[in-house]
Amino acid sequence: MTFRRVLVANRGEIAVRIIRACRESGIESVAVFSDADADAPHVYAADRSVRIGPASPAESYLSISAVIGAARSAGADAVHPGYGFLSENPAFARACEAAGCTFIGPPGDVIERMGSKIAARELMVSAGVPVVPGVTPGDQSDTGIAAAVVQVGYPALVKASAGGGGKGMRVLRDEQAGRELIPAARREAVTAFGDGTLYVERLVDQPRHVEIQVFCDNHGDAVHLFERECSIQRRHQKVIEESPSPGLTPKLRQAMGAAAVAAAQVAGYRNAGTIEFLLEGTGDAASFYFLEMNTRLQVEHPVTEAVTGVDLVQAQLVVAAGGALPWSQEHLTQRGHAIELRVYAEDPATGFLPQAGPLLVYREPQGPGIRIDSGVREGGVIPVDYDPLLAKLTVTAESRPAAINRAIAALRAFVVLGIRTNIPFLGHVLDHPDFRAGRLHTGFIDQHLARLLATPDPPDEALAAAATGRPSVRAPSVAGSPAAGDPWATLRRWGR
Amino acid sequence: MTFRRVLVANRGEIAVRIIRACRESGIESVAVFSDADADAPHVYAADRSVRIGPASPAESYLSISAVIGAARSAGADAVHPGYGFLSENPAFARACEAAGCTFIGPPGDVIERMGSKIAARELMVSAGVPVVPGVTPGDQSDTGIAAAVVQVGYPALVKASAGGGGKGMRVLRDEQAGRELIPAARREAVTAFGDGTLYVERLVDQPRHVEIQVFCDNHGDAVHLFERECSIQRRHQKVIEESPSPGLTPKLRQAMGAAAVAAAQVAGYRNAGTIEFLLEGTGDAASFYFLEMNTRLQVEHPVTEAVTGVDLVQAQLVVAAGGALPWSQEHLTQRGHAIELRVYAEDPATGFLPQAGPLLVYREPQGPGIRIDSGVREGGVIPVDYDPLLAKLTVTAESRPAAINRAIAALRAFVVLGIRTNIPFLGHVLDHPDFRAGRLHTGFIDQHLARLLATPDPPDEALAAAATGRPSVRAPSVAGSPAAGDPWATLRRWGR
Amino acid sequence: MGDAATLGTLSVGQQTFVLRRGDREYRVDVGDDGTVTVDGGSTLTVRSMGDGEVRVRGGAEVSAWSAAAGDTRWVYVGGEVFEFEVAREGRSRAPGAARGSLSAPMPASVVRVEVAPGDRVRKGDALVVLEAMKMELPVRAPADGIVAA
Amino acid sequence: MGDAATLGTLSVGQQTFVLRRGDREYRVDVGDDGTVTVDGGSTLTVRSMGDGEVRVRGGAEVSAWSAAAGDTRWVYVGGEVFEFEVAREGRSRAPGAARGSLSAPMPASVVRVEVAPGDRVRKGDALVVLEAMKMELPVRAPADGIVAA
Repeated sequence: MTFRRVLVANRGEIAVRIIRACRESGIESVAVFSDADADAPHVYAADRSVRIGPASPAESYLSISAVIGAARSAGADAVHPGYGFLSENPAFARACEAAGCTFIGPPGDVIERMGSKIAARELMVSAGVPVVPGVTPGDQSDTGIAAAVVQVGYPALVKASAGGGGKGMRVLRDEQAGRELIPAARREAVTAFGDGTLYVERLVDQPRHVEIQVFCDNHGDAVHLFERECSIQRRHQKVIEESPSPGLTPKLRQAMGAAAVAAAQVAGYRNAGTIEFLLEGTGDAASFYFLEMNTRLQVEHPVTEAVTGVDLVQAQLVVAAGGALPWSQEHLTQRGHAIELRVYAEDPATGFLPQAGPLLVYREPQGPGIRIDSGVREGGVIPVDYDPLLAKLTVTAESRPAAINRAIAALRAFVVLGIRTNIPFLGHVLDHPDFRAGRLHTGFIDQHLARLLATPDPPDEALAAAATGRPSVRAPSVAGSPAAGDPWATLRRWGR
Repeated sequence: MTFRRVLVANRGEIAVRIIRACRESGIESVAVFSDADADAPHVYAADRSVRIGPASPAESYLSISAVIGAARSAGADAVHPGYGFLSENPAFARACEAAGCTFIGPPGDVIERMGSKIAARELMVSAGVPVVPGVTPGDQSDTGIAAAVVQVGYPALVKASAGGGGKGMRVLRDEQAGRELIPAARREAVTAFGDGTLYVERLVDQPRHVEIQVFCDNHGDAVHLFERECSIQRRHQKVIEESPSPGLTPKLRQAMGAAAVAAAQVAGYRNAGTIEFLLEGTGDAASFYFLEMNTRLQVEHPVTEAVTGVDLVQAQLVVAAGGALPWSQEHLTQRGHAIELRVYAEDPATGFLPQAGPLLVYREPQGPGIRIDSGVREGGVIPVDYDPLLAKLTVTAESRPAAINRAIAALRAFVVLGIRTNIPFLGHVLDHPDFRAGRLHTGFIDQHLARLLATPDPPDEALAAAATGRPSVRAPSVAGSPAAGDPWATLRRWGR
Repeated sequence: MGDAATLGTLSVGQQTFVLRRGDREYRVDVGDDGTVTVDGGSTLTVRSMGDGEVRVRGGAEVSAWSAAAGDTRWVYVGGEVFEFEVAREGRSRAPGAARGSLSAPMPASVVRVEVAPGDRVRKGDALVVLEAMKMELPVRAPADGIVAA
Repeated sequence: MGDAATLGTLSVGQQTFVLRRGDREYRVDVGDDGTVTVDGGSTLTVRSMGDGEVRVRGGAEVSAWSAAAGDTRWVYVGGEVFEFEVAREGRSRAPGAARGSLSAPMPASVVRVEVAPGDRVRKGDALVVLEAMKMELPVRAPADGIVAA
């Protein structure tokens, strides 16, 4: 069985990615769009498209009723949530099924269970998967939290039980800090997740973030597709991911892969998912601890596709339709080295502040070993309403040094003007001696920030180009064919 | 040891490809260009560039003295010839070495030996590599050739001993045909290669063209990198190549790989080369015959890079500089399926006549599993002087059916206007039931030509776009920055 | 791609093109509201995206790309390329006061302005003379009309 | 990208720009022959490729990309992005008769032509009024000069 028509409940590069997979699988695709995205690339890429509301995410991409309404009106028999937005919302998964659409992902109760740090941790402990020493204090008062901190030992991490993405997370290095930071963490948890329950765990200093891709079908089979090293983060969000991890021994890789499959199986998992681990120490003696499970396709899935040669999104479509996993564990291989760079509209110099504005010039690199996933085009405008991810640049080469050199060359051919991006910053990270040496940890960017932000003085060539280049302002088209009526002057958009 | 500065003695996509490999290997690149190519992409891609003459190939890219002069003046310590032009010219290889530049390829005498069909065949017979029954008549008169044809049996092939690329090749199906075709073949051989010696062999009917990539270093090591199926040809030139071959059993693959390595070793081969075979029959019982050796990088090398995960051009740089082969045979793997499509400026409807003209619109596809090697840009003009290859589209996927679907989707996103190309034609080939079924042979295009050329009537959408689209004539830029002097009006090109 | 420069607006009516491909001719009527009909068939709506891409909505909405070179119109849609010759164009069916606009075929310098606002012009009159690529190129009125202020 | 439309030619002299980045200012002199000097240093030669790319030859020849948004000039070269503010521009150093050209900031319709060939104009005078995006945009003379025929 295969789907006939899949609604893609997302926008940007991941929507384009999923639409392509549908097309190559012979499945019709339906895009949804807010008013800010009426002419966005994902809308043009799809076979058809449905407006779901105004720019505000709450009224469009986060609105379960709007998305379900679109799926019904378009006659979709399945919904792919992408990542972010409604992808880890159990109510949405259930609403899809209630509307007669297959939700391409795990069952709602699995999303719910793994979405709670407390429940997920308990489940992992039951399956023998190592976890970071930690506790959810029964006494959630400031005093109760402070006592738990003393119990796990300093430095400790206090974070929202319901959350992710770094929101509501505080590092406590001494008792003094707790007085201010515990209430702050609780406030942020309430604001972000509507649940102020806090969780306390030992802080693993200079950890690596290494995650394992897993995939389970409806017939009891489960595999892992090796690791992704995701230690290069800013504001607790990944910006560079790679596979293999430069810090994993074969023995550790095997142990983590087995733990991830066990974790997925005890969770009753279905479809593509990721088990995130913290890694402490080096060599075979390194320890890994379950961090959390992402119950959806990851942003950084191209890294896994590059080294394993599989198409995770096409496999999601097969497995969600009831098909068997297309691979067995013993036939999966990890070959070469892949690095993904997330290109954001953000200003590294001001705390990576997201940027909005026009893409006056937007030229993507291309060539051997270069893959671009993007959802923008030159002349487009990056709206303020959404995540400022412009594109993912994934390079693949025979070795890690070759991949780094390829990535640097590709970044130098990635020209974006009109809006600040992290492209030069990413180049500085790749070229840092510690990055080249594989000395990675989640504090890498903070540790090396001054050097990574350093920008050379402009060469004379830059000034010459600045003084002589032409304006690139893209205006609405008002020119018709020569000596012909010009419909464009009056028709720039029709109602949808 | 590694090179410091490599001169790339070529143009177009292959020059860009080699320049990228140099950059990623930390080697400076020097482009050469004729007057027709002063602003070509390969010139901009290189670290520096040298003009070598007027548009005429004989006075530029085929001029040994011009290229060697450029290598000297640029201080290059190595020369990469690419394919075509001087790449299989033994005198050029020797001239490079005489000028103190390493020729990135095999020694001149190996090129010479393998360039002669007669000498190459004798060498193969001595190494036990199977060859097509055939003979170079000692009596090269019309009567002598006709007698040899009778000896090998009809249908027979008469071709230039010195040549390649289908020039001077004639199929004789009966005695009558010989009277006209033998002198014609000789005349064409003289014109094309300056040598009228003819070779007669049995024609393998409906053969497949399957070739094996080999690689040898200076330390006695040699490997093969599996096969490429190149049966889809027009005018005896390949247009679609893939790996694995849909017609090869594992046993046959192993036998052909071993024969190719034996052939390369008996030839004293160095660097990247290709052994072309004709394949007759199916299954383990199929026979393969040595056809010829290409003593250079092939156009279709990306197919091998895709399935093996290696970088052949970077390996060429390493091995030419005296380094060891970066791979051992047992670690090389063939994974997934890759298809290369050669996008030519040519008109399939008029015998694939090469086309020249402006690229009014030129938009390349991109996305997962899509690689483009190109040497043109929108607004550029395809000159009449050179091979009309615009780009190579290489797709990689988990399986052959998935690769075909991906290739069709990519072709539909490859927009070229202003000059006729074979893009729609390639799509028709991929979608043909016999192609999907893997029923390939070198006469595939001729056999199915009528169906492959069929073009649908234009849909109303096409007529609407034709009537309302805007002119895309690209004029020399005459606009400056607002309210500023405009240097562009007066300076479009400076002397070089 | 070089955008054509719109040099002014003229009052023109609906445009009719006759496009030829092989031995077939197609009549394409283009309204000033972006609607198009082919051989009097059902109505399509078109929008140019400014870089050669044209969004066409008949049944579903699809992307096409088009480019002009002399009288040839190149179109790419659905994986196929079509070349049309413009057999006739610019005939005003409705001589009323619908507004169109007139554009220069390429970026160019204005050498002379031949008309003033309010002038009545006839189809074929030179309106503006441009210079580009060392040639003077008159831009002529595609239809009778009045030069807008 | 939308090319700006060159609407006419003016007699202007060599241009001097003062570009600011952080607390540093750079003086850039642009000759009408495509030569550029920065802070009176050695001469570079520049060519625009028409799509944002600029080829700059100082020592080796390199590609840069530039774009303007208001007074901001964005430049990409060698993997780094630079933003400059135009502190001063268009000062004519040589008041002679070198020809430059004047361009509209975006494709637009001409609403009014304010000058005629032969008119003497002063820097800042409106030459042409354009309409784009429902706004009237005067195009002003960047320097004193005479409107060419």
